[in-house]
This record gives sequence, C-alpha cells and structure tokens, in this order.
Amino acid sequence: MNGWTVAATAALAGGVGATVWGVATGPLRRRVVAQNLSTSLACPSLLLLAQGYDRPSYVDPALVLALLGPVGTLVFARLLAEDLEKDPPKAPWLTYAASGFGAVVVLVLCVVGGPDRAMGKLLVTGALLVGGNLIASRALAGGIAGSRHG
Amino acid sequence: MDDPLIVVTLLLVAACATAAVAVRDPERQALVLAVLGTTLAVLFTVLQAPDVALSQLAVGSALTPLLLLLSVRKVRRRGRKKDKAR
Amino acid sequence: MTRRVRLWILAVGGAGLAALLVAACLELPGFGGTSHPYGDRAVRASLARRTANTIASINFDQRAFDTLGEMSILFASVLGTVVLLRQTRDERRAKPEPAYVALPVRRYALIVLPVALLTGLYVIAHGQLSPGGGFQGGVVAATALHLLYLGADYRALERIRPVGLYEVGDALAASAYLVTGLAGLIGGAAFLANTLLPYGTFNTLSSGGTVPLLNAAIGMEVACAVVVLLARFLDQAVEIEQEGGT
Amino acid sequence: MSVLPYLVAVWIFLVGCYGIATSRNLIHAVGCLAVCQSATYVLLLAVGYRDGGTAPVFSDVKPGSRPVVDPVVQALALTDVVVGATVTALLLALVMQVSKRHGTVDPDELSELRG
Repeated sequence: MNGWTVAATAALAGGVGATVWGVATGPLRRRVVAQNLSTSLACPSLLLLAQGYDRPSYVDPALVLALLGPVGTLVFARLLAEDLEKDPPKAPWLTYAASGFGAVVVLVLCVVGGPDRAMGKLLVTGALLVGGNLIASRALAGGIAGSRHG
Repeated sequence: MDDPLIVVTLLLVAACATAAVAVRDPERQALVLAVLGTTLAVLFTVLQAPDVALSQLAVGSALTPLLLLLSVRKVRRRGRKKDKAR
Repeated sequence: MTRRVRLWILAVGGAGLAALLVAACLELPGFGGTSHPYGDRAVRASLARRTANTIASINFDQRAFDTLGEMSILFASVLGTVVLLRQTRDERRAKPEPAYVALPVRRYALIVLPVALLTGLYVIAHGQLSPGGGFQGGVVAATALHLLYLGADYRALERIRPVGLYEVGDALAASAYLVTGLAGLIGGAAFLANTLLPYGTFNTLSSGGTVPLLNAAIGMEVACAVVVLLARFLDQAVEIEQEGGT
Repeated sequence: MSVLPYLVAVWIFLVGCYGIATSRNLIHAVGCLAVCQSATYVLLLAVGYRDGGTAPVFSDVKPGSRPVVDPVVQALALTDVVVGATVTALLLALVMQVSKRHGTVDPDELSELRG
C-alpha cells in the first residue's frame, strides 16, 4: 500500500460507508442526498486508486462515474419529484464539502502528474464531478417540479 | 499487498447488498441499488478489473434505477386508478 | 401453503445451500493465488495478436463465439420487452404534461449530453486499447440521449429518437457481427476466426485484426438496444393509459 | 483472509435469494435478483485475482513488467453485467404485464387469484 491507496481506503471506509448507512435508513430526503454524495465520494476514490496503482488508464471508470452519477441523481429527482416536493432535502453543507473534497483530489493529482494529456482528462472529470453534484443537489431541492404525468 | 483496501470494499458491498434486500419499498430500493452499483464498481477496480467496473458503472448508476422507477410509476398509476374506481 | 410454512422451508433450504456453498468455498484455490493457467495463456495469445486490452481480445477474438451467444440473449430480451410492452387495444395515448425544470438543471443536461455521447464513442473506439469496449460505451451513449427527458421534457426526446430507426440499427448491428464471423469462413478459416485483417501495430486504434470491427458492432447493438428498451418503458410509464381512466 | 471474498459472494447470493422469497412486491423481487447477479461477479473476480497483480491492459504498462490478474473471468463478468441489465428490463416488462392483467404485483395476492 502507498499513500494514495491509504487515502482512498479512508475515503471509502468513512465517506462511502456513511452514505451506505444514509441511503439505507431514514426519510426519503436523506436517502437521495446520500445517493448523490456516494458519487461525489466514490469518484475521487477511484482517481486516488488510479494514481496509487500507477495506472493512468484506470481514470476511465472515474470519468464515466463523474458523468453518469449525477445523471442517476437527476433520474431520482425527476421521477420522485412529487415526494421530494413535500419534503425537500436540505443539506447544502454536506454537498459543498463532498464537492470540495473532489476538487482538492483532482487538483492534487494534477499537480503531481504534471501537464500532459492525462491532466486534461483529470480536469474534465473534476469539472463534471463538481458541476454535476452541485446541479444534482439543486435538482433534488426543488429544481424539478413534479407534474402528474411528466 | 492491498489487503485492508480489499476488506473494506468487500464489507461495503456486503452491507449495501443486505440493505438493498432489507429496504422493501421499490423506490427506496432503487436508491440503494444505485449506491450498490457504485460500491461494486469500486470493488472491481480494487480487484484490478477496470473493464468490469466501467460496465457496472454504465449500467448501475443511471440505467437500472431509471428502469425500476419507470416500472414503479406505471404500476402505481394503475393502482391509483383502481382505488378511484372502487 | 401458509406464509409461515413457506418461511420454514426457505430457512431449511437456505441453510443447506449455505452449508454447501461454504464447503465449496473452502476447497477453492485461495484468494490471490499465483496459479492462473488460463489467464496466462489468454494474455500470451492476446499479445501475439497485438491487442493491448486482453479482455477485449478474449471477448471479440478468443471467445468471440461466446459473445455471439451473449449478444443473442440481449437481442432476445429486447425483442421480448418490445412484444410485452406494445400498446394494446384497450389503451390509449395521453399527452404528457411538461415538467418544470430549473434553468441550471436544463443547461447542465444540454451541456453534458454531447459530452456523454462523445465519452460513449471514446469508450467504444478505445475498447481494444484501454478499459472499455462496445458493451460499456453503448450503454453510456444510450443513457446520454435520455438526458433530454431528464433535463427538458419527453417531447424533446421523442423528436430526436425515431424508435423505428434504432430497431433497424439493432438488427443491423447484430447481423454485422454475424457477417464478420462468416467472412472468416469465406477467408478459409473458422467462423469468427481473427485471420482476415492484418493485426496492425500494437497499441494503436487499428490494431487487433477484426477486434475493433466486432467491438463497434457490439457498441451499436447495445446502444440501440438500450434506446429501444427505454423507449418502451417511457411509453408505458409516461404516455400509455388504460381506456376509461385518467 | 484467503476465503473472505468467496464468503462475501455467498452472503450476497443468499441474502438476494431470501429477498426474492419473502418479497411482497414483484418489482422489489427483481431488484433482489439484481443483487443475486452481483454475487456471481464478485465470485468470478475473486477467483481471478492475483496478489500484487494489475489489470492485463497494456496501453500504459509494458507487457511482462508487472504480474497480471486473470482476464478470462473479467471478460465473462463484463458481458454479463450489460446483458443482465437487459434481462432485468425483460422481467420488469413481465411485471408490468402482470399488473395490467391482475391489478396487483403482490405474489401472495397473485397466487390467491389463480384458484
């Protein structure tokens, strides 16, 4: 094990473990936030693992997760809109903290990796991750209003 | 070499799978299944299978929840109609 | 049979199955062992054919016939879904009301849609080099299209998604896979044998002989299949209603 | 440690079976089936793992420079993940048909209806 995989282990055990607990219990508003946070914590862990294993090609799963994770949250925001409207989630600080974690990880990896083609991919992943999570949490908090048949 | 990492991800997956079964409401189960897909993808990466992780992410993060929620919506709408007709 | 009796039967059966499975696990070669005879041979064969991603080489070259089987399962389940979810006589279509979507969410969906499509194509095209391939990229590209439903409304999605065309694409891709296999036969080798094209240079886009071709066929097949599946599900959930109800 | 991954796969499989057998909603049962499927992926990949190995994808490492894990099981798992999702879709389509025909998706009510 090296420092990168230790950091990834910590993020997984603490962060993703907490989101598993959050998504399995409690009211719906807590569960959707936990689902969104699981993306924003698992994606930086994947990036850390790619660095820890010294395999740039492992960044691809992280890129796909940064793309489709928020899309999944949008699915829930859209199709559970009626229930979420009655009881909207309010946890902006958690979302900001998780996005900040993602941004820090991406920046550190960029500094370590140096400027090359892999850095472009990293930056795209980071932008998609942070933007996607903020937008998805906005969508959960009433960004999509329910219609009967929409 | 990476034993603690493998153990942590394995336990995460086991916990999430148990939760996915224990949560009985299909809408909430879809949420747990989405998280299960993510944890599985991390486990596959740790087991050095990035191809499988990609596959699991592509399917588990958006496609499966969408299919499940659309089915729930269809079934619910029929149920609601039936209640009205009574 | 009451619920209680059934639970008892389940408990007994489950305990027996658990005991057998655990006994089997104890006899399996230990986790992380060094003996992987098939794996080592597969890696050697893949390198001999200059395919950088061994998994792609196994899927589309060494075990291409197996993938043909997987593809037929995929094709059959899509066919089954289409038949099961067709509009029946006592159903009618209701126009869905558009949902309100906040402007940032809408913009995000419209910006990410092309990015996700490109990523899907990238994952398909680099299948024989880096992690990825037709199965994964196809799903990503098909999911990307449905951002239009999530971020805009169902009508916008319907406009860019002529389902008939995707059904044709699905069938075409499946037959392209078969035709590539048959071409091997005509070339004097076995069905789906990778002898037709030059193997190219290691670690470039055109390496691996027929691997990129089969990869692309699977990518198109999966993408079209997922679009058709989701179209049927969306139809049922959003548009089709039983006669006499609202 | 050397059997923990296998035992986790067994646990996931059994938990999924329990969920299917006790489910009161067919959609929930389909979700549990997806859990059962994931047990097979965990088992396959655990069998193919090698200590200190890396993925046999040679776009960014030199062949032979590091030990690699078994690619055959990975190929099996990766096709099944996607094909399994379409089979899930087929099952959900069947559930919708059941709900249209019988007006319920509770297996207990359905078995009462049959008589």
